[in-house]
Amino acid sequence: MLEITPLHYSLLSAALFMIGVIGVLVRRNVIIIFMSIELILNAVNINLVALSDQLQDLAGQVFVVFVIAVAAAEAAVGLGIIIAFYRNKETVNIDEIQIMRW
Amino acid sequence: MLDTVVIPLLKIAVLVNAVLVAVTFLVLMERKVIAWAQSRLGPMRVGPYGILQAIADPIKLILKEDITPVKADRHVFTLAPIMSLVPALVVFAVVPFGPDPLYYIGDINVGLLFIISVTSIGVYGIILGGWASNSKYPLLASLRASAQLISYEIAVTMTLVSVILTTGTLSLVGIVEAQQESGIWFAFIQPVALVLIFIGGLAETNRAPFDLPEAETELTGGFHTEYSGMRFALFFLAEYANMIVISAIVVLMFFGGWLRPFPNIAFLGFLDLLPAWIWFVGKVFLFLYVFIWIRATLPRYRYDQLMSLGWKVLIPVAIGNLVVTGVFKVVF
Amino acid sequence: MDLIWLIPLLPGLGAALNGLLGIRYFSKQTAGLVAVSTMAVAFVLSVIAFAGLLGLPEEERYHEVTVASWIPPIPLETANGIGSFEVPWAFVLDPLSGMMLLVVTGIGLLIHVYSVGYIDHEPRGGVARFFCYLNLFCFFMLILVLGSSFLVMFVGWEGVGLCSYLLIGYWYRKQSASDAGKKAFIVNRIGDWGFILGIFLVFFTFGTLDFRSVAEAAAGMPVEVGFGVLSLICLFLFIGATGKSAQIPLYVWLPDAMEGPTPVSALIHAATMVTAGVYMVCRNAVLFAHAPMVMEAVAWIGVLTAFMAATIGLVQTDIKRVLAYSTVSQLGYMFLATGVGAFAAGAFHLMTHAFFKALLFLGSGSVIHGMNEEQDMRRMGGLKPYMPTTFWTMAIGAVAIAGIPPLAGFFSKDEILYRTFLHSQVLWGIGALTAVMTAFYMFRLINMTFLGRYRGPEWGQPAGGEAAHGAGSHGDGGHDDGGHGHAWHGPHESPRTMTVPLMVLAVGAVFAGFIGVPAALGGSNVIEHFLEPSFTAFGAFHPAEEAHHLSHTAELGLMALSVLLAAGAILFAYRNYVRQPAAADEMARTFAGPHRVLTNKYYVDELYGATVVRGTMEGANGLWTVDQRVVDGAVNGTGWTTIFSSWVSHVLDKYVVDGLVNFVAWVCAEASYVFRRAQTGLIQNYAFATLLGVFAFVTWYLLAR
Amino acid sequence: MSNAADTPSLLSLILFTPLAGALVLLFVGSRQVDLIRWIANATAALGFLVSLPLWFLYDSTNPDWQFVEQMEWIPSIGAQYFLGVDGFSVLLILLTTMMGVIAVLSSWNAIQTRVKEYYIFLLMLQTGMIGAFVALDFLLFFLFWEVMLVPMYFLIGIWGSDNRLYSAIKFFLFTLVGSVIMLLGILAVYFYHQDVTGVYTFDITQFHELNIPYDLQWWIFLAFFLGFAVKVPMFPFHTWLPDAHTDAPTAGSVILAAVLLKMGTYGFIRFSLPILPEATQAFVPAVVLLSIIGIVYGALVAMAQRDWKRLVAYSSVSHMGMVMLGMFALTPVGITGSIVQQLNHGISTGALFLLVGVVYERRHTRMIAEYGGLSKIMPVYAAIFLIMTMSSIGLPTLNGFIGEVLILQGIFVVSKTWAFFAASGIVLGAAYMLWLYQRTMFGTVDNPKNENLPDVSLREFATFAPLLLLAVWIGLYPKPFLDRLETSVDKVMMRVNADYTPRFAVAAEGDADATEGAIAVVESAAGPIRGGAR
Amino acid sequence: MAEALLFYTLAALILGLGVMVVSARSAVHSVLFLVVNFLLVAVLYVTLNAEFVAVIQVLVYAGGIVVLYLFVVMLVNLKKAPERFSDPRRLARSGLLLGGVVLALIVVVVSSSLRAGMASEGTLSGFGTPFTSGNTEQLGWVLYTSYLIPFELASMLLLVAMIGAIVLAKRHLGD
Repeated sequence: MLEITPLHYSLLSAALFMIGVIGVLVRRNVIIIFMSIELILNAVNINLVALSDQLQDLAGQVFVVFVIAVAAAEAAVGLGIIIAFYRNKETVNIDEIQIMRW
Repeated sequence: MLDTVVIPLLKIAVLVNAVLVAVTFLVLMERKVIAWAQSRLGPMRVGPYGILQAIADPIKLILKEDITPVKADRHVFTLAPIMSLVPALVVFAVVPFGPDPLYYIGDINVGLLFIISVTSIGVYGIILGGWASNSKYPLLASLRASAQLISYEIAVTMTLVSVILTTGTLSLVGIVEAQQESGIWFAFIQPVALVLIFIGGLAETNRAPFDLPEAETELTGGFHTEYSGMRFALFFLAEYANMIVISAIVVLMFFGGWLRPFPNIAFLGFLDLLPAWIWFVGKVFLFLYVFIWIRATLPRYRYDQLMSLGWKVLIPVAIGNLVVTGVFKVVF
Repeated sequence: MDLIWLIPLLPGLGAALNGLLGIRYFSKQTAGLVAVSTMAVAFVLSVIAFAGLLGLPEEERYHEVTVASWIPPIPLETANGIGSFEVPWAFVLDPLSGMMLLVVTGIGLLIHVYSVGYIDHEPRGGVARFFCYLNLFCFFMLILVLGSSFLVMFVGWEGVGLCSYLLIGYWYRKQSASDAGKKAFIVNRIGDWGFILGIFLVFFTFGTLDFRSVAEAAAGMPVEVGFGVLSLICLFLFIGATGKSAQIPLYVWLPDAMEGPTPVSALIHAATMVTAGVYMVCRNAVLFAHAPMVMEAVAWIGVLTAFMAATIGLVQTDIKRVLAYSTVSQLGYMFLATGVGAFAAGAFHLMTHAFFKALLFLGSGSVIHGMNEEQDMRRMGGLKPYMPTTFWTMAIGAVAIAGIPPLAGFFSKDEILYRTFLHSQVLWGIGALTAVMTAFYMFRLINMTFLGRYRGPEWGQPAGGEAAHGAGSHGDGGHDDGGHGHAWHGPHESPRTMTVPLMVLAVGAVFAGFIGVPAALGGSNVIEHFLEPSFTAFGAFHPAEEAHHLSHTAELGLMALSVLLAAGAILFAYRNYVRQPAAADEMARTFAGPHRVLTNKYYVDELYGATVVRGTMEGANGLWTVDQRVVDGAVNGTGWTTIFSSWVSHVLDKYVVDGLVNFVAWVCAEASYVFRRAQTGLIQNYAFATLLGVFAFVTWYLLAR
Repeated sequence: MSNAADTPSLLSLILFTPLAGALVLLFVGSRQVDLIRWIANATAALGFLVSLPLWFLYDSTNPDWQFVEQMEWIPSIGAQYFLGVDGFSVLLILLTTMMGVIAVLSSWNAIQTRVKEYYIFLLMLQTGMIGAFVALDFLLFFLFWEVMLVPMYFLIGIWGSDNRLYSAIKFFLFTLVGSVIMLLGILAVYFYHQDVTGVYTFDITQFHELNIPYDLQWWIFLAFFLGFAVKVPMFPFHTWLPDAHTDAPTAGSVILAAVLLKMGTYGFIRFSLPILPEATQAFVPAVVLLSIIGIVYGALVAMAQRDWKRLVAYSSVSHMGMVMLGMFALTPVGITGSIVQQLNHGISTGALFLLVGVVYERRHTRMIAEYGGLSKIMPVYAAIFLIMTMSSIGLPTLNGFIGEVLILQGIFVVSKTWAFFAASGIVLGAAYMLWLYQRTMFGTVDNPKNENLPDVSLREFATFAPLLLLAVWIGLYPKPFLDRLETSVDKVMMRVNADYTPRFAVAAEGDADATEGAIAVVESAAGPIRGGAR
Repeated sequence: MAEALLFYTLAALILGLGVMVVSARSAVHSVLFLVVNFLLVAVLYVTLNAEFVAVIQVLVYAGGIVVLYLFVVMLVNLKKAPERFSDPRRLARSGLLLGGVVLALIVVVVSSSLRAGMASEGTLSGFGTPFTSGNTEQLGWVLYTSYLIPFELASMLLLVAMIGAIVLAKRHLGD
């Protein structure tokens, strides 16, 4: 238990991932859903960094950089959509964002 | 244990106290300098030439009643000034006051990035402070302030990258050593970068002529309108600490840090009689003086002017500087 | 002698000066001075060089100077394996080129001097332009003469063609002048076609283009019996020569070339350029000597040209055209000489002809000048009192060309006739007949011009429209010489700059023949002996001796016969055109048919116009139509085909392919009503489904393991 | 390759200078017309200046590629950024940069609409052309080859005269079809090379060492032939040329004539001949036949023209036939002459188009009948025109003669009949050019509109001066040009003729008698020749 | 020992803050927890010898992205009452449940496979660029050489995202 192995990090990552997933599933507020997605991404990053350290391979860290870049892009576009949507519908409740059905 | 825990802790304690004390005297200095600039005397009552005003002011702030507005978000309201001050102080962890490890707490290989990232956290204090006050002026001011900070952060970071290109290291100690090796302060190699960083620094610290977030005429007191007492003091401390940080960065990156002028010219060796940290602190104070001097001289920008200066002038120039630096780096 | 390259360069320099600066900045006098002085220096240098050549022992009289590289060596296969195609800028001085050098620079100098007077009434820029062209001509002519290889000679060859073109077209506003210039150039080019092919064949055969190397190599080859490669070379070269030297079938340009200013006719179209063909054949005497069949052809073409031109000359009324046909005729003589192997005689006649023909042309120029640009002999007559110098000098020239001893023409012409007689009596007969006609038409010219009754326009009033005929727009510049003012004041003698060259040339025409006095008359034929090395490649080649020699007595008999015939012809001319002017018309009426044919120059121009020129133009227009309709039509047709096929595809696509696609889409749409229930539009439902999927997958993974 | 070390990336510099100018122009406001013109002219002049070192630094004794630059471009398919020059390309590049200056300068007054776009296209075109000459990677070559099309298309289509759209589209489609077929050929070589060596590469120097089986060569040659022959243009593929020339603006015609047509011939000598030697030899009769038809046909059709520019355009067809003829003589003299004739054609035809441009700018008509007697009104113009006419018809002491004589001599040793017919071009060339000269320059000034035409201005003269100078230089002393071609010609010759002994090998043999030495080397060293070339 | 202590502390805080993020009623609070969460993750990175990534995490995530969230929260949520947790579709409960189950499954999979991997191969060995603690420069090298095209793609993505965000959020001039 006292030796910290990649397993620990993986488990931490998995737990954080699931917290994020549950956030996505449970919350109504789109912004918080987005934040939950950020949590998910962070969980992945933890895994990558941990294994990068373990394997002594920089590729993991490189991918973290890319993940962060993609997260930034996602946040920018996603929040842009939210603002545009809010401007029209005066809501950020995901239950009311359902015009895409059919 | 001694080396890894006790001595750093001691250094931290000394440094934090030094910064706080420096801030109090910086306030005094500002009042004095501006007064002189306006042909006034400034504080004269407390102590000789008002020197003790530096002690009187903190005491007043500490003793003042700490008011929390009824509609405020209590926790965030309390947290905000702390979030503002802590990054300002944390930054000093990597600022080298001299060449030896004795003079700094840590020299990490991503020192400059560390400074950038940590200062970028400081914006939370302002936003949250404004939001938590649950009052319209602070909210507006905080939005303005954060927009301003983010905008100018881009320009400053871009500019820093071009300096990093010339040094090849992110370590602050390394940057100063690079200047020692090349025998010339980077102010002369990267003059455009110096100007950009200094202007950006003024904006990042919300100093005149970019002090819009606390523009009294428009927003009463800015984002900390609802604050008083010790919490206000913390904001205040953070701002002045940030000033010192910016000065320190400018000095480290462009004016050779602790190096004496013309570090490679042997017959100026007598200048080394002054210890390195004195040189450093002296230069930093020189720049703090420039900060104050500018405040006393220049009028405030309008908000749209501020934004267009940031986006349409500073960022393009910074990118251009980066490209030119890159080209020079490749060609020569 | 090492400075012979300076000789062509000097006129070149003069041309450059006059051309670049002169047209804009020089006065008439300066332009003339520049041209004349460069020619004078060139002449002096030529004399010095020639003297140097004479100082050398006979077998070393071949001095080659390489100035610079021109075409560096490039490997090229030849008949004898891989050779190296290389041509340097090299000049050569040997007896033949030495003689030509003197002729060109000497007569060139005189004509330059003459031109100063002749061209005086042109505008300033025109004078400089004229001298520029004239100098440029001398430059190229000297390159032609001095060039040590075929290709360098070809440079001069083409260059003189260009200058001829420019000078004929000097009065370019006259349609006839520019036509004549163009005609000259193009006809010459046809000859050059042959010449350049000959050059290529020379290289292919011998691996070099240097005259001496070629000659020495050829000397080592057997004389060809049939039509071999040497014959082909010679034929090609001779085609070139017929173009430049105005022989059948390419002589048509020379009479037209008389549109140019008279000094030009004298220099280019009488004395120098047109003899280039003869010179070239002489230069390659060794080659030609190896090709007897071609030699025979040369002789026949020469004599036929001589005869034909002489007959035409009989009836021409334009003073310069008579001289032009005379020139063609004399050139025919020269080719006759070379054709029968008498290269030295040909070269000798070339030289003497240069003197008297230049003299005659300049004299005619003087007459034309004095008659206010009148060229039609029918409007002259009785000019002797007005222009005595011109008359006497021209008379000397006419006597010389008629072959009356002891003037220059006699010796050279009789040498040719004698050698022809040795070769073939038929040729001799035609040649002798031509000589008679020559004497007749020359004296017809003299008589119609200078003797008899004055038939020209009245003077004292502005010249009538008819009088200005042929003068073109330059005539209205008026005469400034002789202080006449603008109106024409009747026939008059020309200024000194024009008469002095006439006199000098007359002296030449009298005495030039004495360097070639044949053995039969007690002479030693200096010129033949001097030139011989050039024709035998310095002894490398020994031409087969003529099988039979006539005795000196027989030779003298032939001479006497031709002199008598010439004298008779002169008298006949005197009768017809001075004593009984009506007799000439009478004759023309009697022989109306032949007369018409002759006046119309055997309709050769019309024939060429109808066949070659028209054929080319029609062919060109036809091809253009083909190009537009067929070749381009094919391209455009392809375009239309593409567009049409694309339209077909469009229809196909719209109704068949797209129809299919729409059908598939319709099926999908109908089927989709079943599935659309699953689409709630709520992201979380989808995410939940995803999670279910993950759950299922992981469970399956755990179970399957 | 010492010179390459001294001047790294000289070729890239030459290549991208015009493009840089075009980029700068992008940022200039389109109203600042004079500034645009100055920038364009300065760029073109700079482009020429930076290309000048090629002339001096090119080592004519060195048979290797020079000034080589090699970088990866698309490694996955083996394409490289591979530049290098030999004698052919050095001369053609210099011609290109010089004609670039002239073309840009000549457009000063001629172009009044969309000036900025015009110069940008012109400079882009310049880069495309230089690129095609320096590329040693087939794909890179093809890229530049296609890049050239676009600006030219717009130059004709936007700034051309009456029938410009038709001409532009015709030009574009015609050349495009050719190049697509050429691309097939390129790919065939590419895949064959991969088949043999297992390496995917477009490296031309590698291709030059390939020995493709004859059957394949035949087809590839046909593909290349179609691509290049359209560009040359050879006889049945020439109809785009008169239209494009006639409707292009002056500078466009100049560039088109002086440089663009050389792409085709350059393609032949760079690709067809060395890569496909056996097929080349098999195709010699066909190509020669087409060339001779082109010579005679072009000349005759030129004679029938009433449009000045169209006449010059058809004369181009005739001249380019001459160039092709020399090349397919497959003798060193012929190939050398062919390259020299390419330069000559660039100089003289370029100048003739400029000359047409001068009067077109004043009168806005190209009909020959509209002119006449210009000698009187524009004497300097007439003199320049005369010299260029003479250069065009191959008068000795001017440049055209050197090329023609070398070509004809080169073809003569191969076949006398061919030479006989080809040499008829001499006569016909003189005929149509002199007739043109007579109709425009001589005679009286019939048309009152012509009476007050100004003579050539200083700027216009500046565009002619270098061409005149070069015409005389090449005519009198072509040695510097021929020297630079020596080793390159030899390299091509060694490919098409296995028995050929290069001169650089002979020089090493010492100064034995040239002919014997050459033969001896051929006999003794049939194998090592190829080794010596590398 | 110290390492383990640090890890467990950090892990507990990270997970705890994660839960807080998901469960906080006020969106602003959520954001605040998220920031702190990220800072702690950054600290975790430092313990894993990834200083550069840590700094980037702070700079980009905490200093950039989350500020954006805060902005949007302020723009959007000002007048709104906190979210109600009553769930008409009962998705929340089943989601929680299912999440827990999947987590458990993943834990099983991961631990077993990692154990298996370690047992079979001893230790996991790296195959790429070995790195030291001060790896910023190395990271730069790798990023700009081996991963140049992905890097450029990422930058292109950011550009597109930037333009897209501006287009989306900008009020049309007519409005």
